[in-house]
Amino acid sequence: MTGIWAIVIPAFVKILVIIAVVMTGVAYTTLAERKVSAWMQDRKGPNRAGPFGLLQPVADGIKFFFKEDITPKEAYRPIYLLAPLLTLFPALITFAVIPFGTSVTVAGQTYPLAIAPGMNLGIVYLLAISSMSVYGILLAGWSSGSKYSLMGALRGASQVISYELGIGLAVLSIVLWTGTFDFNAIVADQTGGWGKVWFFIPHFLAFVVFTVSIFAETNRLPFDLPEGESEIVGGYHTEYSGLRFAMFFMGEYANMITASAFVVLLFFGGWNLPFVRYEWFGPLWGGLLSMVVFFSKIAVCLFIFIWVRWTLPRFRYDQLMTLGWRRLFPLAVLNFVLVATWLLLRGRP
Amino acid sequence: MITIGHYLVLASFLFVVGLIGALTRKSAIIVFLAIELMLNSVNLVFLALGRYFGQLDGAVFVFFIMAVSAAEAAIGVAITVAFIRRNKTTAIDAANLMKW
Amino acid sequence: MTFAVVFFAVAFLAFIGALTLVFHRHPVIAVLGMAAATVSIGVLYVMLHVPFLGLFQMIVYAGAVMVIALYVIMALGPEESGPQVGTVQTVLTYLASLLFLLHLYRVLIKSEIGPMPAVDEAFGSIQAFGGALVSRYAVPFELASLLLLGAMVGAVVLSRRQWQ
Amino acid sequence: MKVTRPKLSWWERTYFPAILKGLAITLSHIPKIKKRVTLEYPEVRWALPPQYRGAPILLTGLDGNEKCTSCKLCEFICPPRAIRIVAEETSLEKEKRPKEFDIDMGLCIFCGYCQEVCPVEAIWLKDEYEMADYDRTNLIFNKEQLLARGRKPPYLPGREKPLEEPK
Repeated sequence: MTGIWAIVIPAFVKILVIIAVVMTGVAYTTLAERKVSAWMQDRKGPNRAGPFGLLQPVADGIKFFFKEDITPKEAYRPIYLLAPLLTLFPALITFAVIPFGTSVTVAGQTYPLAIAPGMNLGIVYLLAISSMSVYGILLAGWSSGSKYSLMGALRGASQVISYELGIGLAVLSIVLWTGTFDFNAIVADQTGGWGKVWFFIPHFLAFVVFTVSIFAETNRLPFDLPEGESEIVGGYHTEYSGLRFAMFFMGEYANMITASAFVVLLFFGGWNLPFVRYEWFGPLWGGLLSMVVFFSKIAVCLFIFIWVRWTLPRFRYDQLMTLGWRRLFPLAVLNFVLVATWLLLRGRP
Repeated sequence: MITIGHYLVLASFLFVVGLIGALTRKSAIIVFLAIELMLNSVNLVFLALGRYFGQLDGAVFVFFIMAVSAAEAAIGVAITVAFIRRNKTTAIDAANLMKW
Repeated sequence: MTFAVVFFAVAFLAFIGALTLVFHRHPVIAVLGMAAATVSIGVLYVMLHVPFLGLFQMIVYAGAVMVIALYVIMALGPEESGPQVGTVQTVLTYLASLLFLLHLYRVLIKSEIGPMPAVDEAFGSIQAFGGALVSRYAVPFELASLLLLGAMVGAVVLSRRQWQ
Repeated sequence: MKVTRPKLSWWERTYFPAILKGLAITLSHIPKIKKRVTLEYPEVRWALPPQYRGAPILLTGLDGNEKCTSCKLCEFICPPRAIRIVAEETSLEKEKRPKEFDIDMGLCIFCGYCQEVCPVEAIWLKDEYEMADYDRTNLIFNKEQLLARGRKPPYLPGREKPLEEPK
C-alpha cells in the first residue's frame, strides 16, 4: 500500500461509506417525511412493512424498480433519458467536499473524515455544483413535451437562479468573516475557544437569508412551485415513472441532506458540541463520535425541513419572486456590508 | 507529458470552432454562445501561459473576461428576447432594419 | 501519466462539446454541448493550478450563462437550424479558419515548447489572486463592477416591453 | 364587498409570528398518540351505518324462490345500465321470474335506484364493499351469486325475519 494506492483505497472506502450513508439517509428521510406528516395530521403513517414501517423504503424501492418505465410520445428522448441522471449526479457529488467529522486513526494511519480532505475551496465547489443542479429540472421539464412539465421547469429554473444569489451572499459574509473557503476552518472557527460561538448567533441575518433560500433551492414547501401538485400536476417530473422518477425523488432528498449539511457546517458548528472535546475519547472513538454528532445535527435539520413542509402553505409565484429579490437579496447585501464594515472598523473579535 | 503546446493546440481548435459557429449559424443564441466559446478558448490560453511563466496576471485577466462575458450574457439575452419578440424568430437574418 | 490521461479525456470532451454547439441542429442539444465544453474547460483550469477559477467558470458559464440561454430557448420555443452551407460567407469562413489555424501552428512550431514548470502551492491560491486583484489590478476590478452594474441596468431597460 | 385588511405591526409583517404559531400547532400534534384517527383497515373495520349502500343482492322469499318478479323496472332505471334481466314464465303465483339476472359491478355506481324502484323489495344494496378482482368478467354477478349474497344474515335492522331459510 504505497504511492497512489494509499490515497485511492481510503478515498474509495470513504466514497462507499458516504454513498451508503446518504442513500440510507435518503430512504429513511422519505419514511420520516411520511411518518412525521402523519403524526402532525393525527394519523399513524406507514406501519405495514416491518416494525413501525421501517422496511417501507425497501418496499418503495422494489416498487419503483418494477414499475413500467414510460416515455411519452412527445418527449425528446435522449434528453428525457438524461435528465434524471443530471438531477441525481450533482446531488451526490457534492458530498465529496463535505467533511463529516474530525478524523479517525486506524492502524496508526490518520484518515480525515472527508472524501476530498485537502480541498480548501469546499464552499466554492458546493456552490458550483449546486448551480448546475438546475439542468436536471430544466431539461426534464422541457424534454417531457408536456405543458405542465415545461411550466414546472421554467418556474424551477428561475426560482433556483434567483435564490442562489441569496445563498451566495449569505455564504460570502461568512467567508468574509472567517477569511477562508475551507469548511474545516469555518467549523474550527465556531467552537473551541473563548468567544467562539456557533455562527447562527452573530450572523443571524445571514442565517435567516440562507435558510429561507435553501428551502427554495431544494424545491421544498413553502417554495415547491416547480412541482406544485395542485397547479401543475407534478411539475417537471410529471411524465416520469418508475426508476427515473425515483432518481428525481432521491435527488431531491439528497439535495435536502446536502443543504442540511451546509447549514450545519456554516451555522451550527459542524460536528462540534459545546464544552465537548473529541480528544477526550481517543483518536478512533472521538472521530466516530464526531461523525455521529454531525449526522444527528443533519437529522435535526431534516426534521425541520419536514416540519416546515407540513405546516406552511405554498407561496404564490409573484410572492416568491418578491421575497427573493426584494426582501432577501437586499437583506443579504445589507448583512454583507455590515460584516465588511465591522471587519474594517473592529477587526476580528 | 503535457506541455504548454497541448493547451495552445486545444485552445486554437476551440477558437476556430467558435469562429465557424459565430459566422455560419443563424440562431442568435447559438451565435452568442459561439462567441462565448471563443472567449473561453482565449481564457484557456491566458491561464496556460500564465502558468507557464509562473505569473498570476493571466488568471486576473481571465477573471475580468469572465465578468465581461457575464455582462455580455445579461445584455445578450435581453437583446435576444427583445429581438424575438419583435421578429418572432431567432434567425439573425431578420436583423435587417439598417440594411440598405 | 494519470494527468495526461485526464487531460486528453477532458480536452476531447471540450472539443466534442464545441463541435456539438456549432454543428448540432437542435438548439437544446447544442447548448448542452456548450455546457459540457465549459465544464471541461473549467476542469482544465483546475489542472492549470487555478482551481477557484475553474469553479467560477462552472458557476458563471455552466450555472448562469448556459442556463439563461437554455431558459430562453425553452420559453420561446426551439427552432431547429443547422449551420449554413454553400454560401459565399460559409466558404470564406472555413477558408479563413483554416488560414488562421495554419498561421497559429506556424508560430507554434517556431516557438519553444517546454513542459509546464513546477510551481509552488501558493501560485494559484485564492490569497495570491485576491492580493493581485485589490492591489495591482484595483482599478480594473472596480471598472469590472461598474461594467456589471451597467449591464444589469441595460438588461432591465432592454427587457421592458417597449416595442409591442 | 369591501375587504378590510387587518393592520399589522412591523413584527407581524415579517411573517415570523404567524410562521412560528403554525409550526407550534403542527408540532403539538406529534405527541398526541391517543388522538390518532387511522383505522388499520384489514384488521380493524369501520362500523357500517344501516343505510350503507354496498353491493346489490337479491332476496329469497319465504317460499324459497327469489322474490324478483322480473318486472324490469330496475333494469330500466339503472343509470349506468348495469342490470340485465332475462325473464321467463313460471307456474308460481307471480307468473314471471328472472331466468338470468346479471349486475355488472364494474358499471354499478351504487346509486340505489334499483332498490328504490323495486315494487317487491327484491333487490337491496347491502354492506359489502370488497369486490376487487383481477378480471372484469368476474365482476358480473349472476343470479345465483346475487341470491347467495342475499342469504347472508344479518340482513336489515328490523327485517331480519323474511330473510331466513324457508321452512
